Amino acid sequence: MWHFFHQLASPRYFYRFAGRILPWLGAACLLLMLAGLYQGLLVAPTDYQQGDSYRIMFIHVPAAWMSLFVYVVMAVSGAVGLVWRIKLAEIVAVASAPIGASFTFLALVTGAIWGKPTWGTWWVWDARLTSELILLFLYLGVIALNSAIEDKRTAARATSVLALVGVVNIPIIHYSVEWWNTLHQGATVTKFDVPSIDLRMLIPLLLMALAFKLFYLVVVLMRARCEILQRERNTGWVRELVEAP
Amino acid sequence: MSSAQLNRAFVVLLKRDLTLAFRRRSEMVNPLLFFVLVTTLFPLGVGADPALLRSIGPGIIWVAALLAALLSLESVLRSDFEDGSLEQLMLSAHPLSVLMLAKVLAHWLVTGLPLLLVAPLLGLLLGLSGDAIVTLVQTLALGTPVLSLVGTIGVALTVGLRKGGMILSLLVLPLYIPVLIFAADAVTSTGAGLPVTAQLSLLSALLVLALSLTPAATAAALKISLA
Amino acid sequence: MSSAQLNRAFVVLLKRDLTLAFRRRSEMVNPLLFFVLVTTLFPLGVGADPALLRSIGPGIIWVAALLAALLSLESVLRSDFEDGSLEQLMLSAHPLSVLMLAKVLAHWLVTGLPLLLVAPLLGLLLGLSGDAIVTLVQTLALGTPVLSLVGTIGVALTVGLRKGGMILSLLVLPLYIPVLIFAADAVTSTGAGLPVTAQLSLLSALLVLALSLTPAATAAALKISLA
Amino acid sequence: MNTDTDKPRLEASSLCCIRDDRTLFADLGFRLHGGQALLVEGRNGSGKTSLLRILCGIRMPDEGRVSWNGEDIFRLGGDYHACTAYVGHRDGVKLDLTARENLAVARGLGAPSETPLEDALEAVGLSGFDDAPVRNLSAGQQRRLALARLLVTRSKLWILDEPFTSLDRHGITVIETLVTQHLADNGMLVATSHHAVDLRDADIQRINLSA
Amino acid sequence: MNTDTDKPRLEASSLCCIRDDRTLFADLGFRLHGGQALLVEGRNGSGKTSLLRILCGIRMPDEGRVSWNGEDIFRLGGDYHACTAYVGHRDGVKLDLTARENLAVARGLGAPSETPLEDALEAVGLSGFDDAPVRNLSAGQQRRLALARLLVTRSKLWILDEPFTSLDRHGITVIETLVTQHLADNGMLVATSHHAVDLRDADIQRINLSA
Ligand code: HEM
Ligand SMILES: Nc1ncnc2c1ncn2[C@@H]1O[C@H](COP(=O)(O)OP(=O)(O)OP(=O)(O)O)[C@@H](O)[C@H]1O
Ligand SMILES: Nc1ncnc2c1ncn2[C@@H]1O[C@H](COP(=O)(O)OP(=O)(O)OP(=O)(O)O)[C@@H](O)[C@H]1O
Ligand SMILES: [Mg+2]
Ligand SMILES: [Mg+2]
Repeated sequence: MWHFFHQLASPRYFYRFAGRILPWLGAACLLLMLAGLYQGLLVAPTDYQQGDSYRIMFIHVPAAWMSLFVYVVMAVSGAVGLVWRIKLAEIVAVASAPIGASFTFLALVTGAIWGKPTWGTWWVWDARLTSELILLFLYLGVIALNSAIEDKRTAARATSVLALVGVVNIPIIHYSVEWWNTLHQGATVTKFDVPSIDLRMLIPLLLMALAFKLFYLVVVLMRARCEILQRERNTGWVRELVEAP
Repeated sequence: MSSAQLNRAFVVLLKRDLTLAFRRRSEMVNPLLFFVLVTTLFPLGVGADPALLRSIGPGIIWVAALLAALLSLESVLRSDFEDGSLEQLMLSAHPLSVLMLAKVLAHWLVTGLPLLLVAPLLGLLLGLSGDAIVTLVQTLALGTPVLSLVGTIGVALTVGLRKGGMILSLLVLPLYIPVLIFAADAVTSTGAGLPVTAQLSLLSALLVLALSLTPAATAAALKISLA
Repeated sequence: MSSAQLNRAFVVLLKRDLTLAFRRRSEMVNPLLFFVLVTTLFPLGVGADPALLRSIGPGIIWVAALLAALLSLESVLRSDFEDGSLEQLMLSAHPLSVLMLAKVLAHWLVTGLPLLLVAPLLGLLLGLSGDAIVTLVQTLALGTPVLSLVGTIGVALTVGLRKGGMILSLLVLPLYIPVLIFAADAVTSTGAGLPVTAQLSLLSALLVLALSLTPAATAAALKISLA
Repeated sequence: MNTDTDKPRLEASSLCCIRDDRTLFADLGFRLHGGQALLVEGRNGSGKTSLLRILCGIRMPDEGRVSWNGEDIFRLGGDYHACTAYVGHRDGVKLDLTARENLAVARGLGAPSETPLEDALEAVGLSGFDDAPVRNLSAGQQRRLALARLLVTRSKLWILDEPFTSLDRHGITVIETLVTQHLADNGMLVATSHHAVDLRDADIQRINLSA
Repeated sequence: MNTDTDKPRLEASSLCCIRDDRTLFADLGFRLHGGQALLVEGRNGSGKTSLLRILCGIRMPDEGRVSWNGEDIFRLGGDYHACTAYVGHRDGVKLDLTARENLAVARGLGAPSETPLEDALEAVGLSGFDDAPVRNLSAGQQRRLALARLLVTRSKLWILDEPFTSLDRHGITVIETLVTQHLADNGMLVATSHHAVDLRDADIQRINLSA
């Protein structure tokens, strides 16, 4: 087992391993996504309060979950890269940032679209909304730093430090925003709690959540493979790969 | 290295930075002027209604303080980087994190402390009550060191880049948000006659946290940027 | 030099600057992000009360636009100064003022225009009405070119100095005040259902004035800084 | 444009330059005709660059005047600049543009010559590097590109500050050949160089600022 | 501090340095004892500065390791830095402080030696300039001040990147004497220089990176 991980950390081995499992992961992701969408859009019942507009939930909620999840993955792999100097971990951290930012953006947009029919406004300065917005800024900072540093290795390491600092701050930001909001605002329209969710809604939600996770995995593996090729473009094995028919 | 030597290194560096700041006095007032200028822009932008100004005053002053801290931050490390002194600090026998703490302290004494002194004036201009002004100064005293500490990580990450300025803001501003929230809220609450111990203790907690965690992060970031 | 050649020089320089900006795309979004970030700081500082935010929204957005313009300004001339291209521009056969106009235009297209595009979003965040948002975009369209034009004089004066950033703000911010006042007032008035032709014509007048006067001033300032 | 450009003449009289209250040189004068070269010599910090920038019209002399065909260069302004090309300590090339794009800009800003851009690149030994971003060229190649600018505008007077910086032996020969050619075409040269300059049998004046 | 400093030993094995995916050097190794000097040679851009920065511990080698008395220098950290002094391309002096203040800072940050600051200034030929802000010193004098740092801390290993930049003939002799003295005291030297270095009959190793 340990041997397997050790091997996996070598870029060359990882490149081939990821290449082999990618099609399977992609297929699984597609299947889950189709199943989730089918269940969510066609099988799940209409909500008695919100009508059909709630169905955007099947995108919104998984995207919002992923936005946090990816940040944590990014910070953890950044930390691993910094402490044990594993190149692969740095690469995963760097490759995750744009994906996480996209999920965050998606959550914001779908949330806003959902907000219009439910609350009558695109945006309120609610705690959760605000912290999601700040999360987007954190992601963008990471991406900006990474593209500003020309040396790829330095960039990856600097990015990892920033991601770590950010992850320490995420809970602080989260609670401060929550607290700010309860102090400033009276009762808000933004009560997310869905007391007891219908099973026919829960299943597609979970399906979609799983599909999103797989989607992230697929994209991060693809991006990491690209990055590896670029970084190692002068090594023998990449040359062989390129020259091979 | 003995801890007496470490202490001495800390003091030497602190004194060095303060001397340097003093020799360039005219640049010292810049963050202060910026702070005042930005604060005065708002009444021009939102209109002069006193009640309105009073209610947004704390937020405005704090946002201006944030921006002033941000813009003065570059100077913490930039000139040391350019003349090669930063390499020398890295190669000193002492932990880089402690040396960075000395530099941050110097930066705060030169740019943060003056904000405390001029803030009451701005508070008066925006019609804050006496109590609110006291809280304003308290929050600045607790909050601006956090800004300096956290911001220095960002500077350390970007010190080798040509166009540091704008990227620095992107990295650092989101991290400043908790300070902004607690501090501005404390001042507003005082204005409304509410107790503010909670906010002040939260700010103190942030300060302690920043003091204990950021120097190491800054040192790590610097080692990466200089390599 | 014939005026055809002058036209060609203008286009060549404009195209050069746009190409350069495009080659460093990732830096292009920075002013935009800064604009959005600063705007979102305010609700966090002053509280989330929608009515309050609506009333101060125009002022906030405009102050943020001012600061974003300010911070992006350095890049107009700094890199040309550092690699020696600025000398070459001075020594070209064409009037420096016209060349500067090309550079300012490029700067505005790259940093000012995007603000126009994202401003409606910020307007929505702060709860401005549809009409107010339209006026907001109009004022930005008239006002941000003035910011670029006037700011470039400041950059030209400080381009040779090491610590340009902070001094630049002190020079330039006071000059920005008229734009801020008219523009923010126009947006606020629209929100209150009042006519705004007066403000918009004043802004247009400022724009014409800036277009006709600032290029010469920038050229003169540059000649002084480079000597 | 001046009709007199066929027999150009650069004159300086009683020039004086003061920096930080140190007089770098005073009462300096010379007269240069088409086909002649002026080499400015002197220690580090003796004021060579300052003199060249005065001759370009970037800097005002603290005393004295510079004239081109008898007219003050500050009076002439753009008309003078149309006849001169300056390559300073800094290359003045944009690292994010390609070699060809850089030359196209230089040509667009001056009085264009007939030389195609490719020929100019070839003349300085950069053919094949047309479309690489200049950032990826070595320091010496960047210097060659800066010097290629001299060929894409119609300039009678070349003002070169340490043109041979970062050039290897071959690069130096190339530039010397270009300059000799330029002088033979009735052009003029003002240059500084810490290296010895071999301009064959050109008509050379020298000024030493350390003397 | 390490008790072994009396017979110090610097070892590097299979060092490799890659910049922008160009391998500057690979599989480089050497062993240096007290009293020995290592001169690193090579063309511009061949990686001399990069090697020195790796030996200082500023930069991680892409492969290989550097050890001091048998221990990895990254493990040793501050203990290694206490034994080394580095003067790089950039002087690392603050222009707004006086010469003496600069030295005082350097001493405060390292392991102080017994040499009084005045003696260190005198040794590099700067006596009389103690209290002038460094901004008013010439480039060569600033370089001397940077080198005076070597004397105010107890460092066994001196790492000097182009120490003779901007020094005049006399300055070079002064520094050569200091280095010879340091080697005679069982010190060690790693240096790059485009000039020939005259260390009399010291024990010298050479590495050429362009080879
Ligand atoms: C721009 C607007 C919105 C943003 C930024 C946003 C953001 C988020 C975030 C970050 C989460 C994940 C929270 C967590 O897992 O801790 C979430 C979950 C959720 N959101 Fe939104 N949201 C928005 C609008 C809405 C609207 C309008 C609704 C429906 C009325 C809604 C319903 C939900 C639900 C039901 C969840 C799942 C709750 C749970 O995990 O317990 N959201 N949203
Ligand atoms: N921007 C400046 N401000 C003040 N003084 C300056 C400036 N630039 C140069 N000087 C001073 O003017 C003097 C002459 O500088 P100049 O650049 O003309 O010398 P140079 O002869 O070209 O030297 P080099 O051989 O190093 O190129 C120097 O002593 C320098 O200190
Ligand atoms: N910050 C950097 N980022 C990327 N590459 C760099 C950086 N600094 C130097 N290099 C590259 O590394 C190579 C070696 O540089 P280094 O400074 O080690 O050379 P050197 O041998 O010291 O040269 P010199 O004689 O000019 O001092 C150069 O080709 C340079 O292009
Ligand atoms: Mg010169
Ligand atoms: Mg070097």
